[in-house]
Parts: sequence; structure tokens; C-alpha cells
Amino acid sequence: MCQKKYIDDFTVLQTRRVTHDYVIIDLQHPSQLPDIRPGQFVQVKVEDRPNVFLRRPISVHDADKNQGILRLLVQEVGEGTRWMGQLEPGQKLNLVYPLGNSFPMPKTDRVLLVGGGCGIAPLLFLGKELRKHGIKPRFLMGARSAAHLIDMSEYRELGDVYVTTEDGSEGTKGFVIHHPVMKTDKPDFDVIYTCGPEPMMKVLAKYAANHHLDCHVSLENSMACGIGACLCCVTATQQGNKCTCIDGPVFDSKDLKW
Amino acid sequence: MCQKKYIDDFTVLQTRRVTHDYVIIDLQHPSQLPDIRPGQFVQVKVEDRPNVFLRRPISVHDADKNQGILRLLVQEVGEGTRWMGQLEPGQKLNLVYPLGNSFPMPKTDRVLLVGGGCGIAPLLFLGKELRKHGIKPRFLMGARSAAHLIDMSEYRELGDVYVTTEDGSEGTKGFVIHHPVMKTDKPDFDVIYTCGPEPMMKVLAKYAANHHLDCHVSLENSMACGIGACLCCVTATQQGNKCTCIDGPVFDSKDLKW
Amino acid sequence: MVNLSVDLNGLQLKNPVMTASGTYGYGEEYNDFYDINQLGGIIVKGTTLNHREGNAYPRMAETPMGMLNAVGLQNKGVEYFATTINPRISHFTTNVLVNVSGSTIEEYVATAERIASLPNIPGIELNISCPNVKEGGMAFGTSCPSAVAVVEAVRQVFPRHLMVKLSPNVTNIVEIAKGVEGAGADSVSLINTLLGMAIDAEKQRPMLSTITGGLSGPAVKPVALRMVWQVAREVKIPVVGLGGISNATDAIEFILAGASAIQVGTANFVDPMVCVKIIDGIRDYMIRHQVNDIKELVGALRC
Amino acid sequence: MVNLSVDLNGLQLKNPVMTASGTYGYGEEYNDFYDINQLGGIIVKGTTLNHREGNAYPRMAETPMGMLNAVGLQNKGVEYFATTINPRISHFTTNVLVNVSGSTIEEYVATAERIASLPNIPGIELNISCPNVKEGGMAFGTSCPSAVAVVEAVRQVFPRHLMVKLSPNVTNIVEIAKGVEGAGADSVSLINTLLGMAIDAEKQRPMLSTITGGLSGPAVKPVALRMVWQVAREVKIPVVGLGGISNATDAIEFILAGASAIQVGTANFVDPMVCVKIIDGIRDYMIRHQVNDIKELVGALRC
Ligand SMILES: Cc1cc2nc3c(=O)[nH]c(=O)nc-3n(C[C@H](O)[C@H](O)[C@H](O)COP(=O)(O)OP(=O)(O)OC[C@H]3O[C@@H](n4cnc5c(N)ncnc54)[C@H](O)[C@@H]3O)c2cc1C
Ligand SMILES: Cc1cc2nc3c(=O)[nH]c(=O)nc-3n(C[C@H](O)[C@H](O)[C@H](O)COP(=O)(O)OP(=O)(O)OC[C@H]3O[C@@H](n4cnc5c(N)ncnc54)[C@H](O)[C@@H]3O)c2cc1C
Ligand SMILES: Cc1cc2nc3c(=O)[nH]c(=O)nc-3n(C[C@H](O)[C@H](O)[C@H](O)COP(=O)(O)O)c2cc1C
Ligand SMILES: Cc1cc2nc3c(=O)[nH]c(=O)nc-3n(C[C@H](O)[C@H](O)[C@H](O)COP(=O)(O)O)c2cc1C
Ligand code: FES
Ligand code: FES
Repeated sequence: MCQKKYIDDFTVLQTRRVTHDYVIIDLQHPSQLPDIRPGQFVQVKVEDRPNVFLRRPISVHDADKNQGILRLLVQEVGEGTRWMGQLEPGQKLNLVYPLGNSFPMPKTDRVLLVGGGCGIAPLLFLGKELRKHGIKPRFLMGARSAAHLIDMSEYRELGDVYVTTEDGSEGTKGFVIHHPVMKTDKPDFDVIYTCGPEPMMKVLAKYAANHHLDCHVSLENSMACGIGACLCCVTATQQGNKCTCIDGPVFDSKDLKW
Repeated sequence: MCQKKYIDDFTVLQTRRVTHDYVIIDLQHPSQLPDIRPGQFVQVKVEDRPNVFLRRPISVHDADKNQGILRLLVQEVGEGTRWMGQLEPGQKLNLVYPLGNSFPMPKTDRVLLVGGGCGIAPLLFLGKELRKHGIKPRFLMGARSAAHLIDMSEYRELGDVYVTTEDGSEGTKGFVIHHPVMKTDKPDFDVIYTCGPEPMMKVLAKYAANHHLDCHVSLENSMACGIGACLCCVTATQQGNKCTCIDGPVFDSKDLKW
Repeated sequence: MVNLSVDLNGLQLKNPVMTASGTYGYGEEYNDFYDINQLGGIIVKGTTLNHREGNAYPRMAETPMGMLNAVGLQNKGVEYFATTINPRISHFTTNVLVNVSGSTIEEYVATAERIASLPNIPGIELNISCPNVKEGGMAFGTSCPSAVAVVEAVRQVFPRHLMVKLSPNVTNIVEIAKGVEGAGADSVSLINTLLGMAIDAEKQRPMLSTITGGLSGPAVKPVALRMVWQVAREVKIPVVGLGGISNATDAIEFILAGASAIQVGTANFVDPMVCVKIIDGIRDYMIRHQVNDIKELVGALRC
Repeated sequence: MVNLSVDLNGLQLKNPVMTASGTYGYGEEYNDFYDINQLGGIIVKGTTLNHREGNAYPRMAETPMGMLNAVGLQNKGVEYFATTINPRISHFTTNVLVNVSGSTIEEYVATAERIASLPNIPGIELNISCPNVKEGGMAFGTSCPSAVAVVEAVRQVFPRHLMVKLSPNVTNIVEIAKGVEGAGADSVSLINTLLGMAIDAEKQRPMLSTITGGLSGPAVKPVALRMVWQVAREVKIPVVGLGGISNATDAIEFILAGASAIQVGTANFVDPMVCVKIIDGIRDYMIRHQVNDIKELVGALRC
């Protein structure tokens, strides 16, 4: 509630299909963006889809404050996200933003960013921010198969990228937890930042607990308002139910009742 | 119920804007059309408009059975018709058709076709059919102003066209009933065919009764199913409630409880 | 091959998909689009003892993802049905149930008795829940004693399948379902329409001649699903679920909630082919989920 | 200049647009988007005597043109409201009403009493209609004697505006409205959510942790409008209408049906600016229809 929220029509600059079900959408703000931090999200108004009534929360994939450019990485899973995937240059997209807390900056420079599915979206923006703080992030990306993996070159510019695929078609075969970087007694990182499917994040939270690491997880609870007004998006924490949309989406895994 | 009904996806050939709020939509059937008669209508499925739940009934403006072409004249009055006005070539339009009865052929060749608003839609097709029966129709068209009047050349090819506008910007000033052709003691026509706003048709029905003429009115009652299944579209007749969608839309004005 | 057939307390359906009364005419209206004998059954228009003109136009209003109707049971009376309409539709091999309505118990009984004399009609759906008639109708369905009374009386004269259609416009639908079960109903169907209203703000007038009318369509689905779930847990007779079903997923939801069969109403207006698509979609779902018999899905919701 | 102000039985609103409890937080959440003092009033979250954690996640499901919620009155209790939240929002110049809930009459009374001690709060909305709590809540609102009992008890301790929020999940809402009027309510607001349910057919599980939840949004508008119309004709105290209002036309419809003021709930989630647009739209409508005072529109439906 400390950061001012806005509601604005953005203009679609381009929609690029990066895999069969992932698109990257570049959006232009009418003027300049306010401060936006990695881990924050926007609430997208989906137009003219009879079965999409509420807004859809989507993470900020990248943002250029001065240029007023916001980038979203969207996985098409249902009617709302499929509609986003078909946006054309010049179309308007109404957003409520910026929402939620953000990934805290680490006190160490040994960080691992673990993404699964569309959970990789906020990690690019986080990686860039870490670099600004002089930290070279490493990425561990999990996907079903090579075909489900987006181009990693932007991530590679920021730091090393490790990949696991369930079918072994790229990188290590298995889930992220099966990657060699995770399979040492003494991990060479102190903090995990993760966003992705809940089972994956739970495994990482447990891993972090076992190895006494910090672990920041970004939840994707379903939301109605996105601004703390409805209390629909709660997650159970040691301090009771907290709203994913304003107290999160990023939580210290130790605080969650996982 | 004697005529078989179909449900098919038509392809939009073109959508031509003919006034600020009228469009003509040309539709291509995948193969050949069944018999369609003047006065019949189609039920249009409007896609992706959250506030348009039911189909929209639209008269057949013209049909070419062998070419498989169907033409609609649509006035944009709400969300559904505005959506139709924006259809682009190649888009699919799902229709249930052909629906309703039709204008009966006259036993005389002295006929007047009176249209108001989008009620002029079925009169072009009717005029062509009359010509096939060797009858030269005359048209009396009422509109708010010249700007609300579509191009009459197609009608003029079939017979004389008289025009009234409420503001006198074209033709006779006033409503259709004020046109000289109506203002004689002995009208030089024996049958009126009319479609348009109910007040206009009621005036014509009364005129017909006074002058002992036949008068066939085409009603635009709101409809749900369009096929006689729901009984939502009834009009009160001397024989009780009748469905506008299957017993109509064309009624002998004497039968209506007007 | 998956088994879609349903034994509805003695009434055999080849699949769980039926059509809802008042939305499917007498079946003939849809037979142009597909062979309606593919359906589990059809429930024809609300039928009363005597001819009824129904309400004045306008009888319909569109609402967000739904519609209001105020048809008011327009029909030519049971005698006309028996002598004129029934011979016309008796060649249908699917189950044709007649939806029976009335203003007094005597009317219900006389109507049901006349239908009992038609051997091709395997059952009736007793409509104690129509919101669109002044007397009787919904009133029977909104109080437990009167619902029980009308069902008991009809049960005396109607030996075949007696389905009772419940009103959602009540505080406690379970109580009424149990009441009619005790009174001898073979199954219950729910929901009838929710009482609603629409206004034309520009004209400052109600959209319906009757001011209020019955709400149907996808908008009511969550309420219908809840009531089916509540009732199915409390009665032993089969439950037939309806209210907003527009596709196979909706149908599966009702079945998981406890419905042994379902009805499709308003969705027929939007897509006349919808029932066929629902049957196909249920079959696909069963294959995908490796369910051999539809019975396995009834009430299979994991709570 | 048209006059939008409303005298709600003593409670002065600068316009008829309020926000619905549970959908607008404590107002602060929306103050970023516009100055919320433009509103006729806001009704803050459901408040109970003691801290409540509410129900488990998931608490929300999207439905056709609506949503289900099962928040279950999560709040930190009235004492926390009085000492921590209220000071933070007491600078609002619009009317801030507190929505009061409880499981027992004693709880309702104690909560209302505590609010009575806060001079900046001009009234409470007594929530006898929450479908998302096991005990109390909706139960009070679905039986006339219990509704009357809780209103009478609260009336004893709460001297300012007492608005009572009615449940739509009843056979006869007019009876209950009259009951609470007799028990001393200053106004009634309706409707709270309709009890509904949603199922994930693929997972074969309910979408909500509580299985059933409260339906809101445009889908329920026809039912809400009908109930407002029924109640407004039968009670003398003002009626506050809500349920699915998403634009100025919807708001006008409720006012024509008899609502003196309206509340906007779920629509705030879809468009955080919606309340401002509704106020502007009502003004435009009045100018277009040459209505000088909003009072002229209340119940002005021509039937
Ligand atoms: C804070 C936050 C940030 C997010 N960031 C991104 C992002 O950057 N890119 C991206 O592609 N997606 C992101 N998501 C997820 C995205 O919001 C959902 O995929 C989207 O709402 C689905 O909408 P839909 O209409 O396409 O699918 P629907 O038709 O609503 O649903 C399709 C299927 O997805 C499931 N589903 C929908 N939403 C969720 C959910 N939140 N959790 C689990 N299952 C769900 C449904 O159960 C259903 O099976 C984020 C979610 C949150 C809460
Ligand atoms: C048999 C028949 C044939 C028709 N033929 C044509 C045609 O050829 N061309 C054409 O443009 N239109 C025709 N119409 C009218 C057309 O169906 C309506 O204009 C259309 O349904 C409006 O849909 P909408 O979504 O655009 O407007 P909505 O948003 O549904 O309504 C917009 C406004 O129009 C009013 N309205 C809508 N439908 C009707 C109606 N049936 N009667 C009176 N007022 C109404 C509404 O009350 C509202 O004020 C015909 C109607 C019928 C019954
Ligand atoms: C136009 C119309 C007419 C109806 N007539 C009847 C009727 O005669 N008898 C009856 O029991 N139900 C009647 N109903 C209610 C439906 O059978 C069904 O219960 C309701 O519409 C909910 O299902 P749906 O949402 O699938 O339409 C009617 C519904 C509509 C829309
Ligand atoms: C997420 C959510 C939480 C709600 N919480 C409350 C509440 O605490 N107290 C209450 O009286 N009503 C509550 N309601 C009901 C609303 O105030 C309102 O009565 C209902 O949503 C219908 O209005 P709408 O369709 O405009 O949302 C809640 C509704 C929603 C959607
Ligand atoms: S989504 Fe409404 S409080 Fe989080
Ligand atoms: S529109 Fe359904 S019977 Fe005419």
C-alpha cells in the first residue's frame, strides 16, 4: 500500500511467439513508467472474451522506465492468455500496475534463480536488477522438453544458464532438483529465487531448509482484485493468512506453511 | 415446420457501409443454398461479445441460390449488430436458416412495398420475386433524414421509389403516411407489404382497413430460439398467440390484434 | 466402448443427455438439425389440463450470460397434446417425457391421468416450480407440504416414471427434495428458473409484460450445481441436473456433483447442435479419464 | 445542476453510489485511483468481534459473468479495527459504514457496541446473510424470527444508521425485509451473494476449499433487481440495491426498481474506476432525461 498504483491503457508494440505456447508482448506506456521492481505484476483486462470475467495477473518480464516499455512473457493456458497471445500492434491493453511486493536484494552474491514454466517470466527482470547491484546471477530453468523452452540468450547475457527437461531433449534430464548444481552436499549458492509450479517450489523450499539457504518463492495464487481488497488470494503463513497480491507474490519460503 | 432448417458457417465476402449506421454483408455458403423466400430470416450467432448471449434475427436482404450467396442489410443499433458491421472478408458467420414464413404473392399487380428503418431489408428480395412473377412493385421508403437513407438504385431497377424523410431533407417531408401516394381517396394499389417500426406498420394496417386493401406486415418481435421451440416471440392474433418466428414474421394485418 | 447408458430408477436412457421443458418444443423443431433419437430423452413443453394462452408479449429479455422468460405455460391443453401432438411425435424412439403443470392439485392429477393413458410416454416431469404463472406453479414448489401433497396425489394416478422438478427459489431445497421423495417421486430434476427481473432504463419500463420472469442460462449454473450437490447427498432417488449447461464440461460438472442425468435448456437456442456435441464430449471425457461407465462419475466429486 | 444527493433515512449521501463490503477493502486500496471521497459512501470489510482467519485457499472461482468467493469473513476483529484501522481511515470525508457479522447475537451486539463508540462511523451494515461461514451468518438471514431477533438486539446498542443486509437465499425475502423493518432497521441493503458452487471437471474437485461459496457479479443482477423491486414496494424504509451493478445503466435500473442508493461490489475488481464512471453516468442520464433530483427516479419504474 506504500506504492502508488495506476490504471492505464498501454499500446501493444509487438507480440512475438517464442514457443508454440509462449508469447512475449511489448507494451508502450503513454508517457513514463513509475518505478517497477522485479517480482511485481500487472492485472491485465481481457476484452471481449465472454468466459473471462476477471483480470489476469501477469508478472513483469522486463521494464524500461524511461522508454515507458513494459514486457510480458505469457504462457497460453486458457481463454485469457490465448487472447493475449493474439494481440496485435496498436491494440490497447488496460493494466492495473505495479502490484505486489518484489524480490528482496540478497546480502550475498551467490544466488540461484530457478524457473519453471511461465515462472521464468519475472526472473529476467530480477537477473537484470541483480546485475545492477553487481551480482552475477545463475539461472536454472526447468521445462517439459526443448520445445517448451524459450530462447535463453537474454538470460545468458546476465549469467550462466542451466537447463533441465523432463524428457532430456535439452540439458539435464529430469526436474530442476535433479540438476548437478543442486546435487552437491554444499551448494555453491546462498539464496534461491524461484517462480514456477508449486510442486517445484515446494521441493526447492525443502532443499533450502535442509541446506540452510534463503529461499524466496513467488506464488501464483488465483486472484480477483489484485490490490488487497478482496482477500481471495491468501496463502497460509506462520503469521496467518496473507494476501499473495500485496503481501506477496514473493514470500520467504520459511514463512509459508508448506 | 414444413421447410427444412439448416445450421452452417458462411464466409463473409464483404461488408459494405452504406450509411453511417447501415451495412450490407455478403455471405458465401460452402455450397448451394436451399430455397429461400422473401420475408424469411436467419439467426446470426454473434461471437465474443460478452453481452450478446442469444442469436440475432436478421432478414434476408437478397439471396442467390445457385451462387450460394446471401445478403444481409443490418442497422447497427446495439452490440450484436455493431459486431456484424465490423465483420471482415474471410470471417465465418454461423447462421440458422431459412426461418419463418414469407410474403405471399399477390393476386393483383398493384402492390406497394413500404419500408421504414431496417425494415427495408426484406423488401429488395420481395421486389425481385415480384418481378419474377411479372409484377412491377412500387416502393415507399421512410427515413429520419437523407443521411439515414441507403442508395435506392437497386430498388429503382425494380420499380418506382418514393421517399419520405422526417426532416424533409429528401423526398416528401413527414412519415410514409404523408406521402401523396397515400393521400388519395382511391389508392392506386390493392396490397401493401410493409416492414419497419411498429407504429408505422400500425398506421398502414389502419389505412389498409379503411381502404379495404390487403396488408402484409412483417414483425420484428424479439426472439430467443427463432424456430418455434420457446414461445417467446408471440404476437396476439385473432386465433390466439402466434409465434412470430414460425407463424410469422409476415402476418395479414387483419389477423393481428392491433 | 464406454457405456453412456443410464438407468434412471427404471427409466432407461441411452445416455444422460435430455432436453429441458419449454426449450425444445416437441422435439420436431430440432429434428431438422440432427436425429433427436440420439438423445437420452426429451421433455416436451409444459402441459396443463386446459388450453392456456400464456402471458402477453414481451416474454423474453437477455441478461448477462442468461435470459429471462415469461412464457407462462402457453399450451393447447393435455387433450390436444394426446390427440394431435402425440401421434405426430410417437415415432420418436427416444424417451419423450411430458412436463405437467397446473394451478390446483385436481388439475395436476387430471393431466397426469390423461398422460398415463398414452403408452408411448414413459414418464412425466411434474413442474411444481414454474415462476411464470400467477396461481399454483411455483407456489407448490416453494412450500414443502404443498409439494408433498401434489406429488402424493399424482403418484396415485401415474404408474410410470414420475420425475419432480424443483424450484430453486427456496431457502431449503433439500427439505423439499426429501419431501417429494417420501411422497413417491421416482426422481427429482433441478433447477427450474430463478425468479428475476430486467428493466429497460431508457424506457423506464420492465422488459417483460409480467415484470418478473424466470432466469436461465450459464449465469445460473453455479446456483444449480450447488443445489444438485446438496440434494444428491440427501436423497436416494436419482437426481437430474440442469441450469446453464452449455457444453460437455458443464454436463460433467453436474454429474460429478451427483446428477445421474442432465438436461439442456437455453443452450439449445444459442447452438441447436449443442446436445449432440455434449454427448460426444462426455464420451471423449470418459475415454480421456479412462472411465468405462458413466455411473462411475455420478457424485464422484472428490471433496 | 442535477441533485444527486440522497437522504437515506437520516444518513446523508452526496450521491447514491456506495461500495459493497468485502470488495473494497478499507477504501485505501482504491484511493490511489481516484479520491474516494467522491463516493456516497463505502462499506468496509465484514468485521466480527474476534479475529478470524477466514477459509482456506482457494477462495475464489470465476463463473459465467460472475465469481464465487469463500473468504469467510477474514478480519482482525473489531478492536483492531477500532484502534488500528479506523484512525488510518478516519480522515475520509465520505460515509464509512462498517459491515458487522457474527455467529451469535451476543457477538453481533458486542461488535456493534464497539463501533457505536467510534464517532466517525455514521452507521453499520448488519450482515445477516454471509453464506461463507459455518455457524450464524446466513442462518440469521434465512429465517425471519432469527433475523428479527438479531436486529432488535443490535438496535438496542447502536443509535446511528442501522442498515440490514439481506440474504437472497430465501423463499420470501419480503417477509424478512418487513421483519427487520419492524425490528428497527433504518434501511435494508440487498442482495448479498447467492449460494453457488463450481467444479474443476478435469481435477474432479470443487474449485473452493469450502465447496460452496457466494456468487456475485453481473450474473446475479436479474435476481437482485427482482428482489429490490419486491422489497421496495413493501417496506417504508429506504432500500439499498446491489448485485452485479457494473455501469450507470445497471445503477439506474436498481433505482427505478426502488433503490434509494446502490452499492458496487465485484465490478471494482474488473475496473477500479467503475464507481466514478457510475456517478458520472447517473448524472448524464439525469440530464438526458431531464431529471433534476435523483429522488424522482427512485421506484419510478412504469409497470
Ligand atoms: C502474481 C502472478 C503472476 C503471474 N505471472 C505470469 C506470467 O508472467 N506469465 C504467465 O503466463 N502467467 C502468469 N501467471 C499465471 C496467469 O495469471 C494464469 O495463467 C492466467 O490467469 C490464466 O488465465 P486464462 O484465462 O488463460 O486461463 P483460465 O481459463 O483461467 O485457466 C486455464 C487453466 O489454468 C489454470 N489456472 C489459471 N490460473 C491459475 C493459477 N493462478 N494457478 C494455477 N492454475 C491456474 C486453471 O485452473 C485452468 O485449468 C501469474 C499469476 C500470478 C498470480
Ligand atoms: C424477423 C426479424 C428480422 C429482422 N431483420 C433485420 C434486418 O434485416 N436488419 C436489421 O438491421 N435488423 C433486423 N431485425 C432487428 C434485429 O434483430 C435487432 O436490431 C437486433 O437483434 C439487435 O441486436 P443488437 O445486439 O444490435 O442490439 P441490442 O443491444 O440487443 O438492442 C439495442 C436496442 O435495440 C432494441 N431492440 C433490439 N431488438 C429489438 C427488436 N427485435 N425489436 C425492437 N427493439 C429491439 C433494444 O431494446 C435496445 O434498445 C430483425 C428482427 C426480426 C425479429
Ligand atoms: C423459454 C423457456 C420456457 C420454459 N418453459 C418451461 C416449462 O414449460 N416447464 C418447465 O418445467 N420448465 C420450463 N423452463 C425451464 C427450463 O426447463 C429449465 O429448467 C431452465 O431453463 C434452466 O435450464 P437452462 O439454464 O439449461 O435453460 C423454460 C425455460 C425457458 C428458457
Ligand atoms: C470477495 C467478496 C467478499 C465479500 N465479503 C463480504 C462481507 O464481508 N460482508 C458482506 O456483507 N458481503 C460481502 N460480500 C458480498 C458483497 O458485498 C455483495 O453483496 C455481493 O458481492 C453482490 O454484489 P456485486 O455483485 O456487486 O459484487 C463479498 C463479496 C465478494 C465478491
Ligand atoms: S486478489 Fe484480492 S486481495 Fe489479493
Ligand atoms: S423465438 Fe422461440 S418460438 Fe419464436
